[in-house]
Amino acid sequence: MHGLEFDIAHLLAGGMVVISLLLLYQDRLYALLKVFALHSLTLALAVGWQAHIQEAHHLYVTAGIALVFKAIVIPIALYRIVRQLGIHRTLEVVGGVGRDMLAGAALVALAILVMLPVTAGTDAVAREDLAFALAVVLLGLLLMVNRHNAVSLVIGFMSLENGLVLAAAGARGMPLAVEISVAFSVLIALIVIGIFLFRIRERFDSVDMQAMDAFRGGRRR
Amino acid sequence: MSGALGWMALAALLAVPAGAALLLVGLPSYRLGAGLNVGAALLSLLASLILLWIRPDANLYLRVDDFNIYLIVLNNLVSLTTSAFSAGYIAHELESGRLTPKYLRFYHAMYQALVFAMNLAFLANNIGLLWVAIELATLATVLMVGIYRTREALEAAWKYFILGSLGIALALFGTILVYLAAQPIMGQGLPAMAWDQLLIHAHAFDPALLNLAFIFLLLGYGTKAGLVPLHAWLPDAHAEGPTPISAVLSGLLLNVALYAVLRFKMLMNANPSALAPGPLMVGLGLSSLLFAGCMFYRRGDIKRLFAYSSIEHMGIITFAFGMGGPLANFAGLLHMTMHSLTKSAIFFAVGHIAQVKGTQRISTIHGLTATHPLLGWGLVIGVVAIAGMPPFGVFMSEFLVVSSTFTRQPWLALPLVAGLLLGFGTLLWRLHAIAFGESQGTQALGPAPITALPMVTHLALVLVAGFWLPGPLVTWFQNVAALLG
Amino acid sequence: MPLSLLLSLSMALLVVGLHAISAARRTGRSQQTYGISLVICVILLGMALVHLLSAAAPATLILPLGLPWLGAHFRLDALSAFFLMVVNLGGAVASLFALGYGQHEPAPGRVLPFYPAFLAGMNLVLLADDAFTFLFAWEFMSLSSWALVMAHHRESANTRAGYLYLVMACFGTLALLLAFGLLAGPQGGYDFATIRTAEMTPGLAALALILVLMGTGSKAGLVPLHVWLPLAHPAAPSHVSALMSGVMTKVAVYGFIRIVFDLLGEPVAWWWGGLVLGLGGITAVLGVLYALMQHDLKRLLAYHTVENIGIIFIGLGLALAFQGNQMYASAALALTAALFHVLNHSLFKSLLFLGTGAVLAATGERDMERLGGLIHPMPWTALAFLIGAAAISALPPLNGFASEWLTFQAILLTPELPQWLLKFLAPAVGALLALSAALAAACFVKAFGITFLGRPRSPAAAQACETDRYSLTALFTLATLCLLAGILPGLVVDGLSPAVSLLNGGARLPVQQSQPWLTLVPVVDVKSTYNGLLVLLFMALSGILAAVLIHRFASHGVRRSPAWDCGFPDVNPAAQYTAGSFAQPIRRVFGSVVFQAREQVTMPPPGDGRAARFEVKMRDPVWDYGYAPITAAVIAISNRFNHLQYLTIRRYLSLVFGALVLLLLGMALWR
Amino acid sequence: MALMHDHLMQGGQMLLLLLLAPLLTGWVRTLKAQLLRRRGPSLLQPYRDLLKLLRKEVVLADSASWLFRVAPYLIFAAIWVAAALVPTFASSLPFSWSADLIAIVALLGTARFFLALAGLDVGTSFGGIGASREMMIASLAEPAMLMLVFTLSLLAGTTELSAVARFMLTADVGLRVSLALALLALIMVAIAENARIPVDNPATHLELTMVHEAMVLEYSGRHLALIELAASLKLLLYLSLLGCIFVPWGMTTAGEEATAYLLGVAAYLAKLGLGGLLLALFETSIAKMRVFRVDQFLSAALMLGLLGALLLFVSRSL
Repeated sequence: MHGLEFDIAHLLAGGMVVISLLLLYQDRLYALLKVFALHSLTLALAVGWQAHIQEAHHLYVTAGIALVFKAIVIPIALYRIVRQLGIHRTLEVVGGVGRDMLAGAALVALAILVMLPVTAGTDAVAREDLAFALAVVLLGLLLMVNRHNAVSLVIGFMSLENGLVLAAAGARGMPLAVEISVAFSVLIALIVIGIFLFRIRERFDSVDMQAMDAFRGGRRR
Repeated sequence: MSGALGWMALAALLAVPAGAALLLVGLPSYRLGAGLNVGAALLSLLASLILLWIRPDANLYLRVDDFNIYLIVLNNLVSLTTSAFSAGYIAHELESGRLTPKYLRFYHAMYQALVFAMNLAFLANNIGLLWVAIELATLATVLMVGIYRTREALEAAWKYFILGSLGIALALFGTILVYLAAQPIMGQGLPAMAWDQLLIHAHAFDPALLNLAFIFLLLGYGTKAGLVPLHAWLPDAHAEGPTPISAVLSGLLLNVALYAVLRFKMLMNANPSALAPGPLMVGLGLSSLLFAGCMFYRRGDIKRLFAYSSIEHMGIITFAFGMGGPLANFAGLLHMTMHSLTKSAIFFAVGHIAQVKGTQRISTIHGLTATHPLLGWGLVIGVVAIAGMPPFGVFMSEFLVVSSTFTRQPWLALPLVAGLLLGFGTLLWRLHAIAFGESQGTQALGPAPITALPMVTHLALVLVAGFWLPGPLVTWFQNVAALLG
Repeated sequence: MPLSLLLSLSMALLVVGLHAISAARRTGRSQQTYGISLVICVILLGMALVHLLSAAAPATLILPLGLPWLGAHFRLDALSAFFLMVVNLGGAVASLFALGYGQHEPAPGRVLPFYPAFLAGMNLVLLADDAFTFLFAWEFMSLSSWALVMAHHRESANTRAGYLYLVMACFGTLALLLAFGLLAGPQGGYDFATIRTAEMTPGLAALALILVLMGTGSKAGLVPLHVWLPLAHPAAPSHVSALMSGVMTKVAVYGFIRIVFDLLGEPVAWWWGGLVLGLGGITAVLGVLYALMQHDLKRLLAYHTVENIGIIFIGLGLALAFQGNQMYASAALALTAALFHVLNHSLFKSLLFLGTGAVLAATGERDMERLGGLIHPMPWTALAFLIGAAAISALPPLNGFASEWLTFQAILLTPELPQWLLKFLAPAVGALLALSAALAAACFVKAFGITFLGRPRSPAAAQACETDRYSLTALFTLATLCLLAGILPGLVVDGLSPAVSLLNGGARLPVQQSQPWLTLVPVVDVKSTYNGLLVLLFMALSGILAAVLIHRFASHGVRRSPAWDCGFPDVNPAAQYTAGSFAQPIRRVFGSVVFQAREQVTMPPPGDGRAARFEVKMRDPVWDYGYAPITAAVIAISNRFNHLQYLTIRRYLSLVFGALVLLLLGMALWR
Repeated sequence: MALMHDHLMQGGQMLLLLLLAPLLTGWVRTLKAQLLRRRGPSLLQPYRDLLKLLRKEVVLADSASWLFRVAPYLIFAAIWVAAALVPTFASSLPFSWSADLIAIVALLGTARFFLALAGLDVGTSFGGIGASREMMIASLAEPAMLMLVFTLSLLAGTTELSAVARFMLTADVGLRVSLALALLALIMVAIAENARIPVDNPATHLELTMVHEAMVLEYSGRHLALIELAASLKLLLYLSLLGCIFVPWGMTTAGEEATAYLLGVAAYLAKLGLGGLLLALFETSIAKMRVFRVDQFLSAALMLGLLGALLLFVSRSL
C-alpha cells in the first residue's frame, strides 16, 4: 500500500515540476494564467494527498486555501486586471524559450542533486516532495528573472510560493502556523500587488517593467 | 507577581503599537496622530524598560532573553526619537504639499504597525512567528516607501517589494528545512520550532539539512539586511521614502534581519558537524564593505549616499560576527548599537537639510557649517562618528574588530582595512563638499533648534559610549557574545 | 599624585574648548581662551620639568573608561615627561602668541573650541599607557587638528588639504591599529605593561615595526607619507601651524619611540636600523629640496619640518642599529642626538611659524614674491626670525648645530658596526645629512633674505608695521631658548638622559655638567668636543673688539646714498632677485633630477611689445608615481561599479538567483 | 704661569694670523703678476688698501638695514675665530678643544650665511646673483668638506684638529688612497670657498660671472675693509688647514721652549709661501669656468670625499 501512496505523492509533486516547466514555456499572458491555475490545482491535490497519508487534517485546510485562492480567485483577479489594463497580450521572453527550458532542466537536476542526499534522515515521501518543491521554487525564480512583464513576475512569485507550500506540506506535522502565514502572506501579497498594479496604472501606460526601468533610481541624478 | 508584571509589559510591547496602529487609521487630525504616535512609542519604550528588570519565562511563542532584550530596548528607543523627529518632519511635508492628511493617517498607522512587527520579531520564540513578523515589517515599510507616489518612489517600493518578498520566500524555505531537521529528533509540533528547544537539541540535527537551511536563511534574511549582492532595494528605498522611514530602515529593520541571521548562526554553532557559518558571513560582509566603499564616490543623492553607508556597516557587523570569538562578537554587538544610533541621527540631520535646501542633490549643497551651523556640524559629527573616529562609539568597535582580526586571520584583515580606508576616504570626500566650502543654494532658515533634539540625543549617547560604557550593558554584551560563540 | 593632576589639567583644556563653543561669538573671549590655555600649559610644563629633572619613578593610574574590561591606563615616565615638556612649551608659547594674533582671526568660532582640545589630545597621547587610550587620544588629536585646518574652509585649497590630512591620518591610525593588534596578541592584552612582557617572533616584530613606521611616519611626515603635511600645516592659523609642525610631529616621533624602543624592546634585528636610517636620510634631503622650490613661506617651513623629521629619524635609526649590536654607549649618543633635535626643532620651528604669523598679520601675504624689506617696519620680528633661521640652518653657536653635531658624532661611530650594509649606508647618510644642512642654509638665506631684506615688492609689504607685544614676547622667548640650548648643550643632554637610559637598557651619556666650561663631550675616550659657550664668547669678543678699535681709531662716518649696483641701480623693486630666481642655480643642479624641472623662456622678437615669459614646470615624483595612480584606480573602480546602481529589477533578481544557485552548487559539490 | 703662557700662545697665534693674512694675499698677487710678466703691486699693497678703506667714511645705500651694518663684524668675527682654531705653528693650543673641525666648517658657514644675507639686503640684482650662486656653491662644498672630516676622524679617531695633526705626525698613518682623495677634495673645496680661479675670479668686477665680489658690491669703507680682511683670513685658514693636516712636519706642541716655537713659525711660513706659490701657478695656468659647470666641479669633490670615507669605512673592518 505504501508503494501506492508514495507513487501518487510522487506523481503529484512531479506534476508540479512539469507544470512549472510549462509556465516557463508560455509566452502569452492568458495562457500563463491558465497554466498557473493548473499549477495551483495540482498543488491542492498534492497537499490534500499529503493530508490523507499523514492523517494531518489541518493540511486539508491548506489544500482548500490553495484551491480556492490560488487556483480560482487569483487567476480570475489577474485575468481581470490584465483585461482592464488592456496590456498587450504577448510577453517577450528574454532570450528564447529554448534556453529557458534548458536552464529549467538544469535547475531541476540541481534541486534533486542537492536535496536527495541531504534528507536521507527523513522518509521517502518527504524527500521526494522536498526535492520537487525546491525544483519548483527555483523554476519560479527563473520565471521571475526571465520575464519583463509585471504580471508574469507576480505569477512567477506565486508559483514559487506554491513550491513553498508543497515543501511545508511535505514536512510531517509542521504546525499550522506555517500554513496560516503562507496563506496570509499570499493574501497580503495579492492585495499589495493589486494596489501596485493600479498605482502603476495611474502613473504608467503599461505594467511592462521596462517602462519603469526607464526611471531607475538615481539615474536622473 | 513580578512574573505577571513581566507578562503585562510583554503584552504591552505588542498591544500598544498594534492598538495605536488601529486607532491611527481612523484619526483625522495629523497633529493628534503625531502626538499619539510619539505617545505610543514612549509607552512601548517604558514597557521594554520594565522587561529590562523583570523577565517573564519563555513560552512556545514568546520569550525574552539576554540577546533580544537589549535589541528591544534599542528598538523602542530609536522608534521613540524617530517618531519625535517625524512629527516635525511631517508638518513640513504637509506645508510643502508633498503629503496630504489622508496619507498621513496611513503613514502613522503603518509606523506603529512597523514597530509592532519589529517588537514581535524580537520577542518571537517561534521561527515561524519570527518569519511572519519580518514579513509584516517588510510590507509596512514597502507601503511607507511608496507613500510619496512619485514615479521614483513607486519604483523604489516596487523594487523593494519584489526583492523583499523573494527574500522572505527563501527564508520560509529555510525555516521549513530547519523544522525538517528538528522534527525527527524532537517529534512533530510546536516545540520543534521554538528557539530554546531547538538550541537544546541542535547538536543532534542532521547537519547537511541544517547547512542547506542556513544557506536559504542567510540569503533570505540577508536580503533584508542589505548585504551585497542582495542589497539592491536598499539605496532606493532609503532615498525615495520619507526620511523618518529611512532612519528606521537603517537604524532598526536591518538590525531585525541581522538578528534573525544571528539566531540561526547560534543554531549552526550548536551543531558540531554542521558547516561553520563564519566564512559565508565574512565573505558577504567583506563584499558589502568593499562594494559600498566603491559606491560612495559617484553618489549624487545625499540620502542614497548614507544608505550605502548603511550597507557598509552591515558588512562590517556581519564580518565581525562571522569572525566570531568574544572580542569580535562584542565588537559586532557594539557596532550594531552604535550604528543604529549614529545612522538614524545622520538621517535626522539629512532630513532637515533636504527640507531646508529643498533638494537631496549633493552638488547643490555646500558650506552647510557656515549657513546652518547646527545641521552642518550635526552632520559632520555624525559622519565623523560613523566613520569610526574617536571620541565616538564606533571607534571602539572598529578598534576591536580590526585588531582582533589581524592577530587571527591577517589576510582577512587586509581587505577589511582596505575597505575601511576606502569607505572613509570616499565618504569624507562627500562630507567635505557638503559641509564646507563656499555655501550655495537657498540660505533659508534652518528648523527650530528644538526639532534637532533627537539628533543631539543620539549623538550625545554615541559620544558617551565612545569612552564609557555602563557596566550592565558591558556584561550583557559579553554574555551575548558568549552565546554567539 | 602628579599624574592625576596632569590628567585633570588636560581635561580642563577640554572644558575650556567646550566653553569656547558658546563663547566664541562674543568678543574678548579669544583672549580668555588663550589665556587659560597658556596658564594650563605653563603648569603642565613645570610639572613635566620637575618629573624629568627629579628623575622620579614612573607613576601609573587606571580610570574606569575606555575598554570596559581594561580601563584607561595612564603612565608618566621620563620619556613621556620629556615630550610633555616639548608639547607644553610649544603650547604655552603658541597660546601667548595667540593672545595677540588671535584678534586677527576672521573665524574665531572655528578655532577657539578646537585649539584647547588639540592641546589636550596631544597631552593625552603622551600619557596613555594602553593601546586603546593611545589610539583614542591619537585620533582625537588628528580630528581636532583637522577641524583647525578646516577653519578657513572657504579657500578650496584648505578643504582639499584637510581632506587629504584626514585620510592620511586614518591610514596611519589603521596601520597603528594593526600593529597593536599584533603586539596585543589574540588574547587582546592591550595595556602596555602586558605588551612589554609579551614575547614576539622576529617575523612578527619586523611586521610590527613596518606598520609602526607607516603609522607614525604618516603623521610625522616621513617621505613618501609626507604629502599631506605641506598642505595641511600652512592651511591652519599660524599659531596652530606652529603647534602642528613644531609639536604634533614630535608626538608622532614619541609614538615611534614608545612603540619601537619601549614596547617592542629587545631583541632588535640589525636591519631595522638600516631601514629607518635610509628613510631618514631620504626624507631629510627630499624635504629640504622641496622646501627650496617653494615660494609660499608657510609651505616652505612645512617642508623643512619634513627635513628635520628626517634628521631625527637618522638619529633613531642609528640608535636602533647600535642597539641591534648591543653597543649601548653609542646607542645612547644617537638617541640623545635624536631627542635633542626633537627639542630644538620644536623650538625653532615654532619660532619660525610664529614669525610667519606675525608677517601674515602685518601684510596679509604668505607669498614671498610679494614681500620684502620687512626688516625696516618690523625690526624685532626680523631679528627673532633671523635667529630662528640661523638655528634651523645649524649655524653655531645656536641649538640646531649642537644636535646635528651630535648626530654627526654618532655617525662617526658607525664603523664599529659589524654589518656591511650599515657600513656603506652610514657614510652615505652622513653625506645626505651634510647636504641637507647646507641646503637648509641656502633655503633660509632665501626665506629671510627675500621676505625681510631688499625692498618691498607689494604695497602690503610697504605698509606693514611691527606686531603686538604678546607676539614679540612669544617670539623672543623662543629665540632666547634657541640660543641657550645652543650654548649650554651639556645641561640639555643631562636633562634628557633619564629618558635615554629608560630606552637604552640603562646606558646613557657621561655626565656633562662636570666638564670644564660646560663642554659637550659625547664619548669619553673619543676626544671630539664642542663648546658653544666659548665659541660665542670668542665671536662676541673679537667682533666687539674690532668694532671698538675701528670706531675709536678709524672713521665712523656714514653717508646715505642711492644703491651703487655697478652704476645702474634699478628703480623698480620688481627687478630685485626673487625667490624663484634665487633658487634657480640649485634648481638647475638638483631639481632637474628630482623634480624633472623644465625651464621655458618665450622671448618675443625685437620690436615686439609683448613681455617675455619665463616658466618653470616641475613634477612631484612622490605624488605622480605614488598617489596619483591610487586615486586614479579608485575612481576607475567606482565608475565601473557605478552601473550596478542602475540595473533593472530583473537583473537584481538574477543577482539573488545567481547567488542562490552558486551556493547550492557549492553545497552539492562540497560533499 | 703655564696657563698664562698658554693663553699668550693663543692670543699670539690669533694676532699672527691677523697680521699674516694680507701678506699672503699680497704674496699670491705678486706672484701671479710676475708669472704674467707684470711688475705688479708690492707685497704690502693689501695693508695699504685696508688702512685706506678704514679711514674712509661708509657710503650706505638708502635701502640698507641694520643687518647690512652688523654683518661685516659678524663675518669677520666668525672667520677669525675659525682661523684661530686651526693649529698653525703649534698644535694643542689651550682652546683648540672648544670647537672641532665640524664646528670650524660650520663657523665658515655662519660667515657665508650672513655675507649672503648682506648681499640680498640692499635689494639690487647683483647682490642677488652673488648670494644665490654662493649658496649653490656652498651647498656642494660643505658636504664635501664634511666627507673630508669623516675620513680624518676615521683615521685619527677624533674630529679635533690638533689631535688629527698630532696623529698625522705619528708613523702609523702610512700612505693611504683615501688620504690622497681627501687631499684632492680639500683643495677643490678650498679653491671654491676662496672664490679663486677657476670657480670665481677675485680680481674681477662688472662681470656677470662673479660671485663673491657681487655680494660685497655695495660695501665701502671700514665695512669693506673688514670683509676683505675676512676673505684673506679665510684663504690663510685653508692654507694652514692643508698644512696642518697633510704636511704637519715642523709643528710644535704647546709648552715647549722658545726655539721650538721659532722653528714652528718658520716651518709654517715656509708652508704658506709654498702654498701661495702653488696657488698662483695653478691660477695662472687655468681659465675660469662657466658658473653652471661649477656644480660638476664640486660634485666631483663631493664624490671624491665620499669615496675616501667609504674606502676607510670598508678598510677599517678588514
